[in-house]
Parts: sequence; C-alpha cells; structure tokens
Amino acid sequence: MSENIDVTLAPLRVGPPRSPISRLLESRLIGWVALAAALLAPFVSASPYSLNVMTTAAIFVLLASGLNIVVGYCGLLDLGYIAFMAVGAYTAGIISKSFELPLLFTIPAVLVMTILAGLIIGAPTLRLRSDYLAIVTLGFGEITRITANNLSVTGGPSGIFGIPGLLKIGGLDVENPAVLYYLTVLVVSLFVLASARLGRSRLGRAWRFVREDEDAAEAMGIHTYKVKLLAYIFGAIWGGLGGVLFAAHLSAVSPQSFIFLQSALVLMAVVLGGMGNMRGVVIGALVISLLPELLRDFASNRYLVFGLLLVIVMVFRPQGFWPARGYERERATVDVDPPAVATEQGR
Amino acid sequence: MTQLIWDGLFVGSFYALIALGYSMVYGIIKLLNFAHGDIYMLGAFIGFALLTSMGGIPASLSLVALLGVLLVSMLLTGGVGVLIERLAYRPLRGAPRLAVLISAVGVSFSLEYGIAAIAGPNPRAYPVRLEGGVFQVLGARVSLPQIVLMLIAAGLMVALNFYIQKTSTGRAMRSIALDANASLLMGINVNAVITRTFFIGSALAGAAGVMAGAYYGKIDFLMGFIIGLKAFTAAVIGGIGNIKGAMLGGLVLGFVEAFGSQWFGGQWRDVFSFAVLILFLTLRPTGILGERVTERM
Amino acid sequence: MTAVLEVKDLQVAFGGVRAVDGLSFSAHEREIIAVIGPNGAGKTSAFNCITGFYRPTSGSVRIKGLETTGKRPADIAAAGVTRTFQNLRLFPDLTVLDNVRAGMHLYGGQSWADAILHTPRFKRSEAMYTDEANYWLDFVGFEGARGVPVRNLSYGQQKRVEIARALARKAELLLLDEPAAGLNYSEKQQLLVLCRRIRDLGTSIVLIEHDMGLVMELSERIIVMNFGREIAVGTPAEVKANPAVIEAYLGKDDEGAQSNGDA
Amino acid sequence: MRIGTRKTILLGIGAAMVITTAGCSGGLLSSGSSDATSSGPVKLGMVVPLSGSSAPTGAYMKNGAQLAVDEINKAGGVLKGRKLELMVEDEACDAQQAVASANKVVSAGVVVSVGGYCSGATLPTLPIFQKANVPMIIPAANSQELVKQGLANVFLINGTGKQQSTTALAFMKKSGFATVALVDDNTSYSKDITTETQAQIEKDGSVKVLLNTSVTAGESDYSAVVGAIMAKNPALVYWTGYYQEGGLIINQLKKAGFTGKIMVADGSVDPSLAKIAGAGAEGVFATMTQTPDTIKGAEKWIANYKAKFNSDPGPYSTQAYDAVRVAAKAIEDAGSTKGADIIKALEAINGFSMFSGPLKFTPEHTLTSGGFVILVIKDGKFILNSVQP
Repeated sequence: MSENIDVTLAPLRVGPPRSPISRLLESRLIGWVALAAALLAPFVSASPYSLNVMTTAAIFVLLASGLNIVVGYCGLLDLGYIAFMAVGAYTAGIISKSFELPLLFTIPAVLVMTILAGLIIGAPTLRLRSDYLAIVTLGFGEITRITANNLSVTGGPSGIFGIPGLLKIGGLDVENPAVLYYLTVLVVSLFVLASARLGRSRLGRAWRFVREDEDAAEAMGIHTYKVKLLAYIFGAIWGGLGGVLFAAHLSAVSPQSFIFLQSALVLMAVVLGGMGNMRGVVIGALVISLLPELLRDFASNRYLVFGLLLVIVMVFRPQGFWPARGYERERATVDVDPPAVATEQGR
Repeated sequence: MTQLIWDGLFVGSFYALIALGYSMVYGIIKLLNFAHGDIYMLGAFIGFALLTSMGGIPASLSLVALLGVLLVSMLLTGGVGVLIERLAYRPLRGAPRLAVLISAVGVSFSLEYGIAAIAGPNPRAYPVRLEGGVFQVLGARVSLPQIVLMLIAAGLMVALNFYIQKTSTGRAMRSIALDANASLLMGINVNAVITRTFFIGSALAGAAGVMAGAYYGKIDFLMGFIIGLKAFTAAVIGGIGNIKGAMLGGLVLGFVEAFGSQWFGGQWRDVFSFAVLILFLTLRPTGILGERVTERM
Repeated sequence: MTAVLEVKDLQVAFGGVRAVDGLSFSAHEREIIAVIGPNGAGKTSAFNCITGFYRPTSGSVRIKGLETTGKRPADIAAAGVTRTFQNLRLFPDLTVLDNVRAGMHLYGGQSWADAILHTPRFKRSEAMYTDEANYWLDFVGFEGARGVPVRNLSYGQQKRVEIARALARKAELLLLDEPAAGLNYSEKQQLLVLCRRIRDLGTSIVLIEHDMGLVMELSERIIVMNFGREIAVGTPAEVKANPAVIEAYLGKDDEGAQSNGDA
Repeated sequence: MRIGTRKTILLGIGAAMVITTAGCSGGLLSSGSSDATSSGPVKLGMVVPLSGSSAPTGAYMKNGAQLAVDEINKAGGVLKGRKLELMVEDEACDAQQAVASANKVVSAGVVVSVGGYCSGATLPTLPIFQKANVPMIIPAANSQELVKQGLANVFLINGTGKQQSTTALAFMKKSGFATVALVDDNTSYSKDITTETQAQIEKDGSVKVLLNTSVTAGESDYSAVVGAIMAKNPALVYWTGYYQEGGLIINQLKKAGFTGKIMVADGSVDPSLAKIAGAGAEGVFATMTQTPDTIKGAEKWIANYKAKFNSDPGPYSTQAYDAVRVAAKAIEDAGSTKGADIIKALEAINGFSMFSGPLKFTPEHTLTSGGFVILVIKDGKFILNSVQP
C-alpha cells in the first residue's frame, strides 16, 4: 500500500526519558556539549591529519543530516544521495576555477544547480514504489558519476584540481586547515540545527504523515507529492553545500569520491544512528566516518571488521543507536517540543 | 547486429541467474539482499578451490569435472546463503526494513574482504577453461562454451520455474509473497520456506559464479559488486518479486547494454542502461511483469 | 438549504465489476445522512470516489457547488471534506497530539522559513496547533495519555482520535465509514451524542453504518444501496417500510455474496 | 531552568578548555608541528593502495621500498648513521582516503614521500605534501596531470604517459602497424595514455586510429568492446588499462578470432596478465619501463626479494625500490632533512643508476627518457622484445 520504506518502523521508545542519563542526553544541553567538544577538539590535537579527519567527519555529518530529511523524516529510500554532493562540488569547483572566485561566491549557483538536480531526480520518480525509487535514485547517482567521468568540463577521470579556497580576507586564510575546520563546524552545526527544526515543524510533521500513511495524509489535505518533492529539495541543498565544503577541503573533486559506496555509507550513518532522530544521525555519521580511520591498522582487513560490526550493531540494535522517542509533554503549552521529534535538536 | 543480440543474450542469461535470487528473496521478505552479488563471487571462489584441489584435469574431462564442481559449489553457496539469513537477517524480522538493508551491506563487505583475507586480493586465473570451437550463426560468432553455459542457465531457470509453479513449496513461496501473515495462519512454515528461498537463490548465484569463472577465466573478490547492481537492476526492470520477470529483465538489460555500448561507446553504456531503466520505470512503474498493487481502504 | 455535497449518477468500475453504478444523492447543511446496504453494495467505493481516492468512471461530485470530480484527495479535502476510514488509518508511530495536528495541516500558515528561524509566527502557530489538538481531543471525549504513540491505545480510543483528527480539519462535510464498528453499547451511545454535537457545529455528516439501531436513531435521511445502486431513500420510517430494502437484507444471501468491489 | 543550563554549559566549556589545553601536545595552542628533527630515524612516507582492486600492486611497491630501506640501513643508513624508517598508508585509489593518508604521513613528520600509484588518488595529495614542503618521489603514478601542476616538490621516476605514448607510436611505426584501436578503462592514468597517443598519432599521421573507446573496470564480459574492435579489425589494439581487465579483453579478443596484434601499457604488465589471458597472451606486446626479469644482472635482486618476501616481485617493485634509494641519495647529498635542501639535491642528481637507467631529472621533474622499452609475452612471461623502437 504505502511508499514508506518503513511500514514496520517498529515500536519506538515510549514515554518520558526515565534514567537521569537519558534525561541529560535528551535535554538541550547535549547539543551544546557536542558543539563545545567539536570546537575544543583541535586544542587536543591539531595535526594536519587529525584536522583532516575531523573536517571530513563534519562534512559527513552535514550529508547525513540532509539524507535524514529524505529517508528519516519522509521515508523515501535514496540510494544515490551522493549525487547531490557531486553536483554541488563540481558546480563550485568549475565556477570557482574558471572565474578564479573564492568558493563562497559560488554558493548561489550551487543552490540553483542542486535544487534543479533535486527536481530532476524527484519529479519523475516520486510516484514510484519505494523499492523502485531506491533503484532509480541509485541509477541517477551512477549516471551523475559516470557523466562527470566522461565529460571534459568536469576534468574527466582525474577531475578538477587546485580549486581556490573558500575565502581569503586579508590575514584570515580559510585554506588554513584549522580555520577551515572551524568554518565547517560552524556551517554544519547551523544546518544540523536547521534540519532538526524543520523536523519539528508543520512541514516536518507532514513528512512524517507521508511516511506513516500517504492516504490518510492526503485525506487531511496534505499534498503528498509536493511534500515529498520538498523533502528531496531540502536533501539536495544539504548535499550540495556538503559538496562545496568537500571541494574546499580537498581542493580537488574527482569522480572516485562519488561512487555508490559513498551513498551507501551516508545511508548507513542515518540508519545506524537512528532514523529521524537528528542526534542519533549525528552520532551515526561520526561513527561511520571515523571508524574506518580508527581501523586503519587493520589495513586491508578493516572493511571486513567494518562489515561485521555493521551486522552486529543492526542485529542487536535494529532501531539504531539512538532512535526517536515517541513522546511529548502532556498538555504542553507554548513552545512545546512536538512529538517523536522531541529529541531532535542539534542545539 | 545479430552479434549484439547474441552477446546481449549471453550476458543477459548471467544477469538473469543472479537476478532470480534478488527477486525471490525480495518477493518473500521484501529485502534488497545486497550481499547477493557477493554470493556469486563466493561461488566462483569455491569452484576455484575445488578445481585446484582436484589438481590437473584433462581438457577432455573439463566439462564433466565442471558440472560436478558446479553442483557442489551450488550446495555450498546455498548453505552459506541460508547461514547468512539465519545470522544476519532473521534476527531482524519485523525491524525497520532499512535496518535489514544495512545488515545486508555489512554482510556484503564481510564476504568481499573475508575472501580477500583468505584468498588474497590478487585476481586468480581459473584452473579450468571452457575452450571450444567458434562458428558463425547468422553472422554472429557463437562459441561452444557459450552454448553450453546458456543451456545450463536455461535448464536451471526452467527447473526453478517448475519448482515455483508446481510444487507445494513453490505455492507456499508465492502465498508468502502475497501475504506472509495470512500464510502463517494457513499453517505454512514461513521460516522453512524462507530458508529454502535463500538456499535456491544463493545456489543459482553460486552456479553463475562458477560458470563465469570457467568461461572468463578470471575471478577476484570484488567481481560480485557490479554484477550485483546489474542483476538488481534487471530484477527491477522485470518486475521485482516476479520470477519470470527476473529472467526477462536479465535478458532485456543484456540487450540494452550491448546496444548502448554499440551506439554511444563503452564509457556511456551504463548511463544509457540506467536512463532506459528510469524512463521505463516512470512509464511502467511496476516493471515488465510486476503486478500493480491495488490497496484496500 | 444549499447542498454541501451533490453526487450525480456516480459510476466506478473495477475491471468488469461496477462497484458504484449510477448513484445520486446530496447532503445539505447540518444534515446527518446514513448510507446503508449489504456488504459489497458499493458504499465505501462511493466514499472513495467522493474523497478522490478512486477516480469515478463517470458522473460528477460537487462540494459546496464546486466541481471536484477526479481531483486528488488533498484538493478535495481542501474544498471542505474530511473523513475517517473503514479500518483505522492513523499514523501509528506518531503521538496522539501529532495525529490530530495532521487535521490542521491546512491552517496556521507556518512556512519552512518560519520553522528554521523560529519566528514568532512559528511559535504562535505551534501553540495554536497544540491547543486546538487538545481542544478536539476533549471534544471527542478522549481521556488518557496524549503524548504517546497511538499504536499503544485501545481500539475505542484510536477511533476517537481518528474522529478528532477529522474534526480538526474543520470541514463542512464529514464522512464517517462505519464509526460504530467494534464499539460496545455505551461507546455507541457516546458516538451518537458526539455525532449530534458535531452536527451542531454546523457540519453535515454522511456515515456508512451497519448498526441499524444507531442509524435509525441518528440519521435524518437514509440511503439504501445494493449492487452499487440506490434502491431506496427516505426517513428512517420510510426506509424501514420499504419492501426493496427488506429484500436486500433478508433476501437471498448469495446475491450479497456474489457482488463485490466494495474495496 | 534554561538559564541554569546556560551557566552549566559555560562552566563545562571553561573547564574542558582548561583540561584540554593543559596537558596536550599537538593542540592548536602548542607550538607548531614536530618538523624534521636532527636526530633519530629519518621517516619516509608511502601512500599506496593496500585495499580495493589495486591492492596487489600496492603490496609489490611496499615490499620493493622495504627492501631498499633494509639494504640502506644495513649499509649504515643516512646522515652519519641515522636509520631510514618506512611508513606505509592505504589509499585504496580513492581521493578522499589518499588525502587522509597523506595528511597522516605528513603529521607523522616524514621528510620524503616515496608513494603514489593511482594518479587519480595521487593528484589531490600534491598540495598537502607541498604545504608541508615534503618532496615527493612518485614511483608509479604518471598521469600528465601530475606534471601539469608544475609543483617544485613533485618528482616522477616513472615515465610519463607522454613518454610512454611516444614509445608506443615509435614502435607502431617501426613494426609497421598501419591501423590501431585505443582502449582505456576510463581511469585518469589509462585515459591519459590513450589521449596522448591519439594526439601524437594525429600529429604524426603515419598511423590511423580506427577506434578509441573505454570500458568499465571490474566487469567480466567485454564482448561489446571486442565486437567493436572486430568490426573495425585494426592491425594493433593498444590497451592502456590495468591487467585484470587487460587479461580478459585479450582472452575474449582471441576467442572471437581476432587476428591482429595486441599491445598493453605498463599498468597491465603483471605476471597474472598471461595467466588470465590464457593461451591468447602469447606474443602480446607491452610498453613498460624495465622490470627486474627484463634487466640483465637483476637476478640477484630478484633472489633477495624472493628470500625476503617469498613471492615474486611485481610491477613497480623496482620503481618503489629506486624511489627509496633516490630519496636516500638526495638526503645524503643535501646533508639535511629540510624539504628545500632535498629538492635542490634531487634536481642536482646526475647519472644515479636506477633500473630504468641513469637518473637525471628534466626541468619539469620527469625522467629525461621515460626508459620505456617494448616487452613481449613468451611462454607466459614478459621478456624484452627483439625489436625496440
């Protein structure tokens, strides 16, 4: 009946947070603590390597929070999400390189392109059943990558190199890894917050209604097609900006970075963390992006370990580390945290 | 032209064999079994191990030996498939479908890099080669091995179709595909059927693996990935969950690719295939033979 | 009295089966109409046509004089129709309040920008949603936790939530599909009262119901359907007396069994 | 309650600040990165694929480099007895991982990078080594893009795609192949050679390109490209991809009854090529910088290699080996581990003997002569072809 990938979204955690720990974890405090940790990390270690890994992780968090809008909130299985990042990265890279512009100024163009991409991918496919949507999005992902690989404007297989930095204002050079890291953290936390707030809004609820039961949603006057398309567009924007940061971070964009595996990894982050719960998703993203780095010592076997861990985690915690809590305060008055999403603020 | 059709047909029959597994599993538990392509890879490696353990085989006997190895590998891969279902999928029954999907991705990683750890990352050359005369049929180069393999593939599919259509287990499978709970109430042992499904699907993929190894002569631990995606695509084109559809989808994809690379050059082939897929699905959202799901309200 | 709902020789066929075969009726303001008939008579199919879930083969549907035939459900809902479903169609994993908020999607004028920036308008509309959700839950006499997923509630409670959700839509026309099914006697009595109170809000009600006692006591007009056609219409008294109706119900069962399409 | 929260946050942050900034070394506040120390082992970094489909080659290179390191250390190391230390990191032919690994070795304070196999993955690492001003001696990756970047710290000791193309063309002319089909696997390295070859052929004009197409790596069935080649029936097919696909394409070409000759580029020069291709491999040509078994007097080297890793050396074992030796030489000449000095020393090197012949860098830091030769497969082994351009 439904296009929801998650008809069986099994019982969520119900009722108010009981243990003091979970109460702390689900208070607004945790968001701040996370941010503080992110801001302080470089004081612990600021080697190029650790900065690089941390920046990559931050970008990955952005991607995950974007995909969470599509998969977690709206329940549309997208197996080609990385394509949006590719569009963003290439648009930014090409423009900034050909006009010698700092990446920052390419953002308007990136927004246009990614929204366009969202429409192109979404419009014809959103009527499909979820499984077909999955393969179609996968197809679009591959098409994007291969096209980038074949065209000369995208630099073919070796991609684009020597992309100028985000911005250069006098002394402050954003190409400096530390500065870039802080900028990334700033942007990412803003967007995580934004998507969390979206999740707790009228639109966010509409997304959930669509996920749970399209017909019932329609009967209540929710234009499911428009709502889904919006989810796609927001997801696309998040991904596109992820692409800009990616380009700024690597100063290079090449097709290998947008293979199907990458899409799968972002999806894993969302599911592993706890679909629909922004905090869980952030954690999932950190795990997925940092784990392979931590497993480096296993060299070629690290993916074996990674795979086994995935299975184990899923078997023992199918809802993800931190699923959304189906609970809101009784008789809540002004500025209530609405339901299911009560836990979803990146603040 | 005829050459393209023949090539498409040949590659397509491989896709079909693997697509079957995808489609059956999907039909029964609505799971996109991402590890399926790697079962194909596993089959190839098991076959490799068996053949090398046999030592030198006279070329005359190679076909016989191969058939033997084919059967054994099918049994083993089938077993592995069942094992995977037990360990990685069954505990997740009733969990969000995406959780199972991720578990499947995990299994896929584990199989790929597990084999890499055991057999080493280097590609291996198959000890037994299907060599045979090439002759022209309507302007198409057709080789004996190709015919043999296609006969095997066709045989397996016919057998499977018979099994699904005529036997009680087959009926059980179809009924579960329609409504698992109702089937449970009807006293069907759902778990047993699911186990069988995984066994058959994996066995078919394993067979395809051995055949690929013997025909192409090279196997490596990542060989399952791309063909897995392709088979998945084929299953969807045919109408996922539909057995005949999977076979048909495999052949269709084979043709599309053959002509795609002919018309647009190799580097655009996959773009073409996926474009066709997308266009096709938007026009006929249930695949060629997929039945439209009409919901009661 | 202006017609809230006008249905003109509505037809819908699945393959060969004519689920609805030339049904015409209209509902006026503050009117409670019951549609009755044996299983498979095409009642629910008619509902699904009116609310846009099925596309009528022919015929027309007008809401407050506005032609809505073949429009998509969301637009028809916007035109002023709201409904419940034969077998509950709530959002199982969302909280009670959220389920009711669904009915208010068309109100509040809160944009995504408001949501991201937490503008005053956002805060106001959220407060409004919550207050109204609570109001309607009180209205339908829902007791019990409102902050938990509806899947944890009893069937009776879920039915109330579904009605509350429909009411939150504040539409002129409410379609109830077997509201009393599975309710015990006292619950049915409460439903009766509730329906009258809804009518007093100025909402017309069209309900499909098998419980004759309830139908006879509640409705002002009754439309009897069989084989997709209207076989009788009138006040409860008239209908009771109508031989065609008696035949439809007591007549040869296998007829009822043959016809299907009431999906 | 909210205010209380805020206070606690600020407290928390403050506290954390103190704790973290107190005891930590590598942090922002701590003074600078640990750069070239004047004592202790001299670190060499090597970023090569250890996972993914190119993992085998990565292993060959790792071994080759290790062999050199051990030999040099046995001979007393560099700079009056400081030992060399090799740090190998995985790159998986993926840009993102390559960047991570590059940063890792840079952070570890390596003085010279002796890695680089997949051009596509090596390219984005250039700026990282440049910022850290670590000289790169790239043993394998040889895409023209690497040269185009024009960075002072980048040295290629493998012939470039351009040089390889030149050799290929020269050979085609010499052995009188009038028509050729160019096939690549759509990777940076491979496409680089086909485009270069096509360009040079067009400039030269005496050979005709009938077909220039790409295949997708990692598949098994290449009947499509085989069909296209059969249709054009060129005198020579030049495959510039890696050996996994190369073997299959050769095999399938021969099965299809292709009568022309086949030539492969250095990425396909691997013992397994012949195994995969089967009987069809006999007489396949290759453009390659010399490999141990094609170099006279390399038997001893091979013996050492086997003794150490009990496996045959593979492609780029020698280049990796040489990369380390060149690095050691440069450090020795410079008498320091400062990037700038080493770069000067590298530029000054003249006639240092490597497997590919005496070393002298061109102004653009590539080999003066690519040192490419034509190999041919005989009895399943690559040997020097009798005809050389």
